Amino acid sequence: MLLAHRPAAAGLVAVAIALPALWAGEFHLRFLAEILIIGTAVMSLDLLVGFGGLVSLGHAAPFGLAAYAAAIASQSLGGNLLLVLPLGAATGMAVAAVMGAVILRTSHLFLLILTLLLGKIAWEIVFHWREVTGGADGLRGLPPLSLGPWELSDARSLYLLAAGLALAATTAARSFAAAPLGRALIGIREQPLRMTALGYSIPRIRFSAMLAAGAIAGAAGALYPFVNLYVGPQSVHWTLSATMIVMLVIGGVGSLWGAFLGSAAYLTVQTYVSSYTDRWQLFVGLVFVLTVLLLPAGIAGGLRSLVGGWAHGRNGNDRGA
Amino acid sequence: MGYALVQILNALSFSALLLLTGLGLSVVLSLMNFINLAHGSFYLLGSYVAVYWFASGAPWWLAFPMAFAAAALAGALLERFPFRGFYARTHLMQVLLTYGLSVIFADLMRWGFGAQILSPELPEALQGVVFLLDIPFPLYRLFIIAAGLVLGVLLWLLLDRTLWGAVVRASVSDRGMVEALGIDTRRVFAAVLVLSAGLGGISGALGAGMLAAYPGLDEEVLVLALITVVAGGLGTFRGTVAGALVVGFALTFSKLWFPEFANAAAFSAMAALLLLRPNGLVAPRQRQV
Amino acid sequence: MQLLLAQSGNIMAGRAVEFLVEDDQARPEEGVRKARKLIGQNKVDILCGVISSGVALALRDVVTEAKVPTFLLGSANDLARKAASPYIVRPTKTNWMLGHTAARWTHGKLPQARALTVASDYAAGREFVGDFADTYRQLGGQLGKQIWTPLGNADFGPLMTSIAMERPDVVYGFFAGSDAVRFLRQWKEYRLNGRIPLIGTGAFFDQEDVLPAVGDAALGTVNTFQQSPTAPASAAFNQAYMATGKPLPGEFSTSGYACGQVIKAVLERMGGDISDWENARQALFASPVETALGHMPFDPRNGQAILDIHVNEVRRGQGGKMINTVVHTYQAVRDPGPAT
Amino acid sequence: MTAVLEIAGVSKRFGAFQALTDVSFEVQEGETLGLIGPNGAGKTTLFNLISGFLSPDTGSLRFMGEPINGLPPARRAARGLVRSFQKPMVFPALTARENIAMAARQRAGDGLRWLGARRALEAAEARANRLLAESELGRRGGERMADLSHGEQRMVDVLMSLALEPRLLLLDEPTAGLARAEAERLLEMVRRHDARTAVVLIAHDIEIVFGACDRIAVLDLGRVLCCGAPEMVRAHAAVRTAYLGALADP
Repeated sequence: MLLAHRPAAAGLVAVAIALPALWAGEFHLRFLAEILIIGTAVMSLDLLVGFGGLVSLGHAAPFGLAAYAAAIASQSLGGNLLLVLPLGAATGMAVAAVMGAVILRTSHLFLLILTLLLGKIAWEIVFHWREVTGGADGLRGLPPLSLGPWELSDARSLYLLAAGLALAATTAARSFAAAPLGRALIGIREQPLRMTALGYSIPRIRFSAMLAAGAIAGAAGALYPFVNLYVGPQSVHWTLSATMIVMLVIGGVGSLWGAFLGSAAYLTVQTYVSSYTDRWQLFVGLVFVLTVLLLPAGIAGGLRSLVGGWAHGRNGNDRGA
Repeated sequence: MGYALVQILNALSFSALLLLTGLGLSVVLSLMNFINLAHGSFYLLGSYVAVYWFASGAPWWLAFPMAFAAAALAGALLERFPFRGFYARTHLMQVLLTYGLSVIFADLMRWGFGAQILSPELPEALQGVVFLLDIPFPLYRLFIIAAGLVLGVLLWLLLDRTLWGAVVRASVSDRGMVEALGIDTRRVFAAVLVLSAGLGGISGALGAGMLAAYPGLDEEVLVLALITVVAGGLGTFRGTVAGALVVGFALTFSKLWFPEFANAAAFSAMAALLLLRPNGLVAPRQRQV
Repeated sequence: MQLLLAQSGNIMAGRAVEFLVEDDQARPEEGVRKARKLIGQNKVDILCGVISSGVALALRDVVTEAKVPTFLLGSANDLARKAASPYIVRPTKTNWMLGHTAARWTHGKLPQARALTVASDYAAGREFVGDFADTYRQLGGQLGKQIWTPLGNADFGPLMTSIAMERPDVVYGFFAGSDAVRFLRQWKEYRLNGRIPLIGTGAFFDQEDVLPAVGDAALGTVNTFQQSPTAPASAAFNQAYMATGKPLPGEFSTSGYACGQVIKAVLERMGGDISDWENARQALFASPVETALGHMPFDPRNGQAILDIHVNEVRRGQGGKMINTVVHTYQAVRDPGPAT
Repeated sequence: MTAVLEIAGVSKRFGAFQALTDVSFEVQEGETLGLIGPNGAGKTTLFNLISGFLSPDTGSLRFMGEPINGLPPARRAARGLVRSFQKPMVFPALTARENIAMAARQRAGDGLRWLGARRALEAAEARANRLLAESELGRRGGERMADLSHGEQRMVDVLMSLALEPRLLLLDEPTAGLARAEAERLLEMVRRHDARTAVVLIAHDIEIVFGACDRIAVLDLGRVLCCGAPEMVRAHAAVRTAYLGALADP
């Protein structure tokens, strides 16, 4: 839907994806793949935060648990993409369903803390279930991903796979946001009482949003272990959830594609600035605070107002909190 | 019997620490509707001040006012910029701003105080131990319980029983009216934030002997304090007391009963509590329509 | 490590050495990304470091696939067993070496003792305690309760009361970092120091990280460790390290230095060219290297160093400082290695 | 004529405050019932009980002949029991058309649709446009709610309720802050929209209520003082003293 109507944009995206695949080296391609995978998870969080106003501090749970599910399944069944990806999405959805059921009646700070607690519980389970998850050491020695006869273990195919996932997920998220369900989600953020009076069931809307976000995060999580052929408990830890929110805010809440900018900005700072100074966290903090102070709509919002008229006339609904 | 008693005292001492830290957070939340995730930084600052003060040889008890003053000063500066501009913003924006600041402070403190773990040399007076039915219990923990009790009561008296407290509460409910009476509400809010920061600092000074001081502790403490305040029901005094007791006892007894799954058990209990009481233990009455 | 380079003027075996530092933050995902950056972008010849076992294990496949010689300082037993790799050299201990020797020492000193164990509940703690318990049981020792605490435990008070109630004859423990400091301080607060002998893993009483922060709480405790500031091999390094304004060195600084010495040795033996790693490896394993951790031969099966393990007692040194003092040394302790 | 809403013996207490005491009346299909009373008489509380945002301590509520006690508000709205709020409650960041479409989609059962979104969206927009045209707001449909005047927001608010095709419409002061002419236009539009819809109207402007309503119920201190045709209420002695006072008689 995003691309079908905009041949120019489609061309641009295709070129943008193809360029690194042709030129970048092994490390950069893997790095880009990681940015895209994490960015996809952050984008799914944007559905909750930017559209539903549901600030979840436990989004690493569907992402990380899906990563574990995919890794564990691949150990015995091989890294078949057609198995791993649906399994990850299903795990993400299942985790999100549990979380969604728990947070149905809560909101605001309570929701934040409840999702934090759930995320911490998920981490405790992963950390302690050593026989299955490898505990603190994580799981390594995973088989490479494969699709039919092709093995997808080199950096280039991983990158293209991640790009494909990011594109598909963005398209899905956009169609979700534009559909009646997505609009209802905005509705319960803006005026929950009015939505109830209109006959909308707030729990059902929230639950559906959780499921959609969980499925996307899960699909992203399913690919994550195969970038490094490793998965560890850090991918479930609540600090990753917090980092996702930081990425989202830097990139731009409510824009969907800003999530990728945020994940790219954060990971680049983390990877490159930290080579030059120990104070890289100070740097991240400053960037983050300045974003909040000066660019409340994030990089995406900043770009959009720079380009001005270009974005005008677009669907006015995909605007953030 | 003695065993149970000492374990209850253990839980109480941890609860007292949670209470003091949580109160700082809940004061700004209930009175100013402001969420300050940089509160953990005030705590850690207080811890570092105490560590250095105890090592300096100056009268030890002055460490607590010093920690209060240091954190309060930091709070006063932050209040001027950028907190002041965010009182009327949404919770989400407050959370983002203050979380970002806490990341900055964490790294600044790592820079200033180093990455190593510091632990204060407690003054002689607090090093003793009392035997309760033949089981040792550190005097220092009794001191923490007492301090938590005294400071809690003082704070309650200040906010609930003094004119100043009345002004604060009135400023929240009807700012325009209070300003018409010639009171500068901005200064009232500034004072509340300074008080909250100072409380963070003093709880850090008290907690240093128990939790030590090192980079990353700010975040751990913040999460516990947040859970305390939220589990208690946002921002009522009684709620924070209840929250501190619940979290303190849950974390202590889960260690005894389910040692291998202590955290998971404690977190599940708290999540279950929030599930059953979505607005916390002591929920302020609110009208829906 | 940086100290060694400064001492040798950034030259090893006649070759200029460029030293690049990346922070893995003890997080495997980041460690792997950084390693890939060093390999792919900076084209390094050698990787070394990585204290966190989790990161080390995660790196294992990456460096093996990229065929980059790597010196890993993580200590998970698997690094010398299932995860051993021809491209990985391990100039440090495995957890087994310490747990095993601690059990031998304990049983030798207190043959009838009922030993209670307490440790952080994660991979390293499980290995230390597991290896201690296995050896201790084989020697005929009697094991009491096993207590596990979550990693990053805030309050050990309840635990201290439990231990006081159990009244074991000896406690074997493992904690690291903030957990170690809190445990030891509260150990003293609850008056267990002096009443119950405490024996543990070296990192629990690390000379640089832990002892300065706990005052005399650790006095009289015993630990088994490959590193000790009072070991003769460490003397020269101690001096050089303290000359830079640092305190007495602990494990991480000593291991880093020793790791550098091993790299230097292999470079010297190969005339500065290790592009043929297979030969370089053989040259390294052919004879022991003299390091700050002492005489260091390698086990050719898994690239694991065979180390002298010291039994340190924490004693009061000059100026009242607590110092890990060697009271016994188990010579040439060798990890069982990969199952064959 | 059939009764759309039957209220029997409903009471509600908030702590020590008795908000409603033994309230009973019926609303017939197609009828407009005015609900008046001084501030604090319990009018809005009664709306909250009928629409399910509060539940009564005692008494029963029947809608279209079926008991609705305990039914959550959203379910009542889905059955055609629709309310508005004292303040215009709209989605300020969305356009007027989208506000109404949000209601229309829910009515059409497409509210939570993801698949087949386009047809649902287009149908709802068409419905919204028809409603906007009825209200003479047709050209403002593309504006954000925040950019509309207070009167226009009121109008959109009511249109949202109408988009739900209510059997019973509870309007809580829909005319507050409107000029007399505007208010009359708004009520007239409601009446014109569907003659079968029953309307319960709370308004402070007594003239409007007496002009627009078939029957009037008077609440005072949580009790129904009287309920009947406007002339009867106007003549009712208790109402005069309690409420109308000087207004009724010059």
